[in-house]
Amino acid sequence: MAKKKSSNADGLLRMYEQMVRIRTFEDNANQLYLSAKMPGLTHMYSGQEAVAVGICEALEKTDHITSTHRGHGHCVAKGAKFKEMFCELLGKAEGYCRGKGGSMHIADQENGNLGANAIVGGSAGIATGAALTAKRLGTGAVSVCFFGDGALGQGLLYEVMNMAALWRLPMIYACENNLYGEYTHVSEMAAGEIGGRARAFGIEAFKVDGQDVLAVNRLTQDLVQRARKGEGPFFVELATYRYHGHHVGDINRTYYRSKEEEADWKKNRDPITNFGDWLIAEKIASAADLDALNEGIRANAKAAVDYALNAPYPPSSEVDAHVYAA
Amino acid sequence: MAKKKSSNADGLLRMYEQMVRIRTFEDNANQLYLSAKMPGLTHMYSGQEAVAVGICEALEKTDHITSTHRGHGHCVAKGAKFKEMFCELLGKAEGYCRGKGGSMHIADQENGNLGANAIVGGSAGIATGAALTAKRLGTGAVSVCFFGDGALGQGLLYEVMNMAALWRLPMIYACENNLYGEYTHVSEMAAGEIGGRARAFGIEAFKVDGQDVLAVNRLTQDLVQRARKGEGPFFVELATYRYHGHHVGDINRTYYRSKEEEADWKKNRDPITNFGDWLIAEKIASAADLDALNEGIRANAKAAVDYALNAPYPPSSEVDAHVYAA
Amino acid sequence: MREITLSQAVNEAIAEEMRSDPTIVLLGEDVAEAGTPFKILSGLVEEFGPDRIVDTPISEPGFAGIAVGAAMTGMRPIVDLMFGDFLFLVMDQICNQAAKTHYMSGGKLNVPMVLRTNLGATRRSAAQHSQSLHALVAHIPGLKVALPSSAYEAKGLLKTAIRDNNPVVIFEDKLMYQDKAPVPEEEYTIAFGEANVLRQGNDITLVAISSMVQVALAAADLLAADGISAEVIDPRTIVPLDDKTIVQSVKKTSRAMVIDEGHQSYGVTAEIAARISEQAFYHLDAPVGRLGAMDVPVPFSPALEDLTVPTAEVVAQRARLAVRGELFRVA
Amino acid sequence: MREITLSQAVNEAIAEEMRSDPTIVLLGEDVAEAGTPFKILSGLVEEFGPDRIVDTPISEPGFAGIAVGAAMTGMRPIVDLMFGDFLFLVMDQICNQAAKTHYMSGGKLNVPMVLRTNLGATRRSAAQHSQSLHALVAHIPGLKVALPSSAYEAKGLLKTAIRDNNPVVIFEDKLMYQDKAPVPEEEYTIAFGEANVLRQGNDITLVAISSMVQVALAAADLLAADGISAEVIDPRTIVPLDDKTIVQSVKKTSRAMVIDEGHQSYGVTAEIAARISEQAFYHLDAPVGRLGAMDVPVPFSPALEDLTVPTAEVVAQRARLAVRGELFRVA
Ligand SMILES: Cc1ncc(C[n+]2csc(CCOP(=O)(O)OP(=O)(O)O)c2C)c(N)n1
Ligand SMILES: Cc1ncc(C[n+]2csc(CCOP(=O)(O)OP(=O)(O)O)c2C)c(N)n1
Ligand SMILES: [Mg+2]
Ligand SMILES: [Mg+2]
Repeated sequence: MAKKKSSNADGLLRMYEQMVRIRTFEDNANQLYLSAKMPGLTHMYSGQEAVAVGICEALEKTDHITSTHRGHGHCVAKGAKFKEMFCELLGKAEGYCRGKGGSMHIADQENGNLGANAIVGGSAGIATGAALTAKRLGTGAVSVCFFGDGALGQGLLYEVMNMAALWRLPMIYACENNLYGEYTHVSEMAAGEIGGRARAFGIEAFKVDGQDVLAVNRLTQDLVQRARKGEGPFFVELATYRYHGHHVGDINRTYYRSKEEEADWKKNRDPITNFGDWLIAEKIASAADLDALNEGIRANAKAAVDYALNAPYPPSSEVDAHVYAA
Repeated sequence: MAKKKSSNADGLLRMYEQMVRIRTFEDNANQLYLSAKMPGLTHMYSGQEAVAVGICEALEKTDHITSTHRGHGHCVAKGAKFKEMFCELLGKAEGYCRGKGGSMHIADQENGNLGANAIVGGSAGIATGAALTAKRLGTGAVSVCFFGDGALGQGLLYEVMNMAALWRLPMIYACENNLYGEYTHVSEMAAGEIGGRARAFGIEAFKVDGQDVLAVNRLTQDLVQRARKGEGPFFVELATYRYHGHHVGDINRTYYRSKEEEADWKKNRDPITNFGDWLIAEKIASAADLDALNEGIRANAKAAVDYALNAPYPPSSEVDAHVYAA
Repeated sequence: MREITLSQAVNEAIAEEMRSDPTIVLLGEDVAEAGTPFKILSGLVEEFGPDRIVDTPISEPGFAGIAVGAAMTGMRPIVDLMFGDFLFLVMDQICNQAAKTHYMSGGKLNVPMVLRTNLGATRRSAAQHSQSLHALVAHIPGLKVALPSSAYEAKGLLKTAIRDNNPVVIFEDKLMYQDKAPVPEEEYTIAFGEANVLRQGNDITLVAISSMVQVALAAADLLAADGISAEVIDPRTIVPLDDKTIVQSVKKTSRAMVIDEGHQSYGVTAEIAARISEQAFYHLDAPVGRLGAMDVPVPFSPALEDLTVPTAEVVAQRARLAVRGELFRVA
Repeated sequence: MREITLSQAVNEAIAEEMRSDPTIVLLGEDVAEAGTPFKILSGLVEEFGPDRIVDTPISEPGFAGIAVGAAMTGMRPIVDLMFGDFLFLVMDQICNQAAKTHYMSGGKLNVPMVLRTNLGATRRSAAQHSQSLHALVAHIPGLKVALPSSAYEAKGLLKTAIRDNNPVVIFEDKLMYQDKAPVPEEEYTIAFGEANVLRQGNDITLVAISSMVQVALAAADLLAADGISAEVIDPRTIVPLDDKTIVQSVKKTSRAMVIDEGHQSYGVTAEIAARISEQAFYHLDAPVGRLGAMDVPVPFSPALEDLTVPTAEVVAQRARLAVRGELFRVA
């Protein structure tokens, strides 16, 4: 059964810490990319931290998640370490996937992260399959599928929600509605009301402020508990926002969203600032505590980046290893 | 604009006639199969006649439909002739598709039937594309996608309903809920409430008695008119029943549906009997009129079958014709 | 030895494996009470219950994806895909997800799943229910591809597939479901990547896949009547492909022909012919012949459909030309 | 002659055709204001409006299917599939529906649509954004498959594709979008099924597809330095395939090698090599060489990814062995 690990001060601070870890990770990843030290393309999770953290802090290590192309946040939130993550982003042998997956496929199966996915919506089946395993083998685990508003366009999602509902799987569909899929507003891509798409299958659907880590966490704790009792599946729409462009190269964004809108979210709805202020107001932590915590995380990240930059690539002999499992 | 062609006595009789034509066609097809004169496998539409006829009688020849593996009824209802249909079922050169399509791919593009489809749900995109054409080229045509309750399992349907809703296409999704997909009851295959699956996309959804040709026709006339005005898309669930097995070889059905259930539908809810009784009660036709009409159709069908049985197969040179259009 | 049908062989393989491994679950349309439209799985739900023999909605992409996730987390799902033609619906889940997961995770995640489906025309089922699409999945690294040519092969290969730690696609010939063959009562498996030499010969090597093994054997009989001795080889799996056995045979016979029911162009015959040409070039007395299905959608009309697939007569006729040194298809 | 990028060439082809044919409509993700993530279509929505340059939701199967239906009823849709890897999502609509409709209807229904997509690795985009999947669609009768190797080719082939009355899949090399080439201002098209001999030579024929044409030309330069004269042929379309031009060349050079960026096994190199071996067997002095991408999912790590695709050096090295009569890959 899920411990309500985030209802005490330790848990609250841990949520703050995890959000800062994600933000810090992304700031470093962004720098690596901008300084041409990181190959390929990547998608920043900054702004959406309360979603990944609020949900993952309600999960056990043995619960499963699947993630998306915008997957660093989920990975950190589910327990991954900076060093192996940066190594992966740089294609190094010590990365979580030995450098073979990269940003869009980072996985951390030890902590129950079945992987980012470069096919939008592509992991909806995988997450639901993990829930099937949990139910059939009676492990008590719950499975969370993270996906964006854009993934609502993929028919696969409706197919698996139907089966999850028919079979009462311990499944939570977490739709991170950050208002855009690439350069298009959700209103141009999704007709109707989002929650209705789950309710159509008899699935209980919720909507929550995805910038409020406490609200996200409380709801998720409740749903996880209910899912473990066989009352799932559930669907949650999380209203959130991505601060950066769709990917790191998406610089000129004014043709699809205004600078004012961006500024408003960053200034008034930042999940970390707001939660930090609350922690201070509630006297759970002092401003100095939080500063120290931020400082420590920045140092950790820097150390991990430095390590990763100097770490070796996989040997060329690995190119045809892991095509087939023994 | 749609003429309300079925609101007068001629129109009513024509609906009766078209239903009898379908039933008679299927009785003959079934016999051909049982006597091993028909190759392959086929799915009988008997019992569902009011759906195809009620809808197609509200359409113009220039409106498009897409059909299913259980497609003979839609084909007849949209205006096809017996001779070319039987020739197609027997793989003869004079068939609508020169014998190349057969029962599961019969099409009649002259009358706007874009074809049966052997992929469940596979024509949802095609029908929606026809509606896109109508809207872009301003033809005023409406497009109807016929599909079974089983096709609700296919994600493609949700993808195209979303686009039809976003783009306000002149589209009617006609879900023939005959309670079974193959040997499984709809309740084991579809969670939630069927109409909700369209409403989730902001599509107006209706439910109608699919055994009542007048009710089906009235609703469709209304929706066709509204669709032509740009108020579409729409979704209609038609409650109906197939009298035969899933395909002609499905004889022992008691493990998935009871003999009583079958008998009840045939005895109390037959669309032809009930509509015939109503025509007589309303003095629109006499019993003798209807008998004569039935007799004539039977004779027509027999003549077409005889013709088709003796008609030539396509020459072997046609085997690699029509792979590519000129 | 007792004889059972290919359908029974498949049923036995699944039942035996399910008895010894509780992580096996079977997913598909009408697999439970109905036992599939082909009645291949009859009896399984009675023994293993609806939690392990799971009827799904008509959602091929969905349940294929669910199988991938179940496989990644400790189960061994078997997916029943009613017709091989529906492969097109599950390609993303099988080729982008299942096939690549082990590699993309640097070897950390496994996807031990089996996709059971079928191939074969001449059932008058027309273009969307008659395709032989094994070449498509054979092109995608990370998938293994098995093609049993008899009841014996079907049982042995399926058991191996179920125990394999990778996604395996197995194609049964739907026209052979009722064909009987001797199958031992005792447990056995058939290793992947080991071709089966069904008939020894010296004049030409006939490499035949799945449904075409019987055609090749019949052609070998016809050729024998002409005094031509054909060696017949069934690769059993095309990924991995035992080209060693094939090439060895061709070095002996100096001639080869590859027969397959998939479309000829960009299909399986091309790869096997190319490997033979590469590895036995200096031993070949004639170009390697290829005979696949015609490059046309499968027509419904019986008058046309039968023209599209290789027959023993055509195989024999082409083989005769090759053996007699009369060039074919040479401009 | 003016030089423009491949991306501009594609843009021009579409704009020109749309100007003269009002039934052309373009569907895809972020094709309108954004002009695609590659910025290929910038400006089109301004000229043709959002009714003809249509932004879709992220629903590849859905909008591919809509295109099929629109094509059947009088439009000429162009579908923009952002990455070739997403082909797996649209296989049913393209291969079961679009490819077969004309045939299944006995020639009565046409599906004049274009699926524009791309191929090519070494962009560090990892396994699900780097595949070259043209072999898959080439195997399905009813589809045509074009692969431009320069800006010039891209414009001419795309215009032909748009005017064709069949479903055409066209693969652009995503690494070449910014590469410039001379492209005339005047209208022109490039016929399907006519290979392009880019360089004349006598010692070996290099048949190269798409991205590999540049590799083959670079290899030919390396070989020239060794006194080996290579003929380089770009088939332009693999369906229809102009095997006549290829075979003629091989009859002259007596040696051939086929180079492609798709996976080697069960891929395009096999078909072309097999056709050469069949039709020029008695002219060949060495086995037809094949060089495709490695049979591995495309790895992210730059240290590994570059190893998976053919390079000019490897092509030249293998070609040298063939010309010098030193067998390769022969057991
Ligand atoms: C099947 C598929 N189609 C298109 C893409 C290209 N693509 C990558 S991310 C993206 C937008 C996704 O939007 P959303 O799901 O809202 O996630 P977000 O980027 O907002 O986190 C698109 C279209 C893809 N990766 N996969
Ligand atoms: C994609 C796909 N999956 C499975 C099948 C096999 N199949 C043919 S008909 C059918 C049942 C369809 O049920 P429904 O849509 O309710 O139509 P009905 O047969 O009741 O008219 C199935 C599963 C198929 N033809 N296509
Ligand atoms: Mg989004
Ligand atoms: Mg039904």
